[in-house]
Amino acid sequence: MTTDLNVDETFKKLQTHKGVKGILIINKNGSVIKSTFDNDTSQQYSKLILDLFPRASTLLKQNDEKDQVSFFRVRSQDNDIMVSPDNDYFLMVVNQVKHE
Amino acid sequence: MTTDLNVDETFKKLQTHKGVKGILIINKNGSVIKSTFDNDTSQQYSKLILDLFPRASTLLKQNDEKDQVSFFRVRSQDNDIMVSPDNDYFLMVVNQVKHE
Amino acid sequence: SSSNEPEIIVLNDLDKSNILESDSFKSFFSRTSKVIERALCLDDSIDILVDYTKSDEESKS
Amino acid sequence: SSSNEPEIIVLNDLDKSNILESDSFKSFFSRTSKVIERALCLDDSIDILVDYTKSDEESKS
Repeated sequence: MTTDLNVDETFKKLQTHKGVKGILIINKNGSVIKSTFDNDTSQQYSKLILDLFPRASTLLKQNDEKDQVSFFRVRSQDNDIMVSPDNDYFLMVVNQVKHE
Repeated sequence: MTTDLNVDETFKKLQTHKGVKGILIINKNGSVIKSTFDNDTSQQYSKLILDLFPRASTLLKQNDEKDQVSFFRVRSQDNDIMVSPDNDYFLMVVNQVKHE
Repeated sequence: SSSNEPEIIVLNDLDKSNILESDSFKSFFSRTSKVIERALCLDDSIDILVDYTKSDEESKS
Repeated sequence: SSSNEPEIIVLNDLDKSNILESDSFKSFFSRTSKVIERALCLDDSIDILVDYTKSDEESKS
């Protein structure tokens, strides 16, 4: 499926979303494709995602062995780390949750 | 904090929520406290949660080292597995997401 | 599962009953069941994996 | 991180640029950015960790 998506615009749109503290895109081998974080931080996050993802997948398959991970997130009181995988890549966003 | 919570009623309330396929409560050592699943399934889920949780925690601490996991979830297209930890225990719910 | 994991201790019914009746458990369950309840309600109202701006066929791609 | 993990390959700018311009990447980013966007909007509207039936002090316990 061809798209005329403007990657830079969409990336910036996510980045300017209130509360977003960082965005990372990696491939399934963990190589950094695009990131708002420095190199070391990007690589650290990448390793953690690659460590977490197969375990998230195994958890889902416990319920339905055909299930594939479309999204996972981890919440603390104040922060939300969201990861959306799709075929060859992962998109991760770190968001600071507002308390009203 | 003392509460007058009726555990059975609250458990049943979650169980009758539309789409809920199962509920599991374990302690931090992985022992099953209460479950709608059979023994083998409960123990399998327990091991997976105990395997996943420290990695979810490490991911959060990458952003803020004081952060503690309050919630994590994994989505496939059709199912959602949600885990809420608190001090000594974990509550896990498997939910089938409706597509309208 | 890897074999270096400690074996999970199986609790007997008395152990479970004592835990279920404890204040620490009730406090945990009171709070976490509400978190899960709200997450379930959100699942019912919005499916973040569905793109409502597209037809169904495209959103399944 | 454990030392048996394969070292992550660092991509050069040309590799990154080619990936960012590929159809497979654009398709991925188009879909997943929308998922994350909806999740962010939900975070803005409802915090599932907050118990709206209680005072702030109790919900922090």
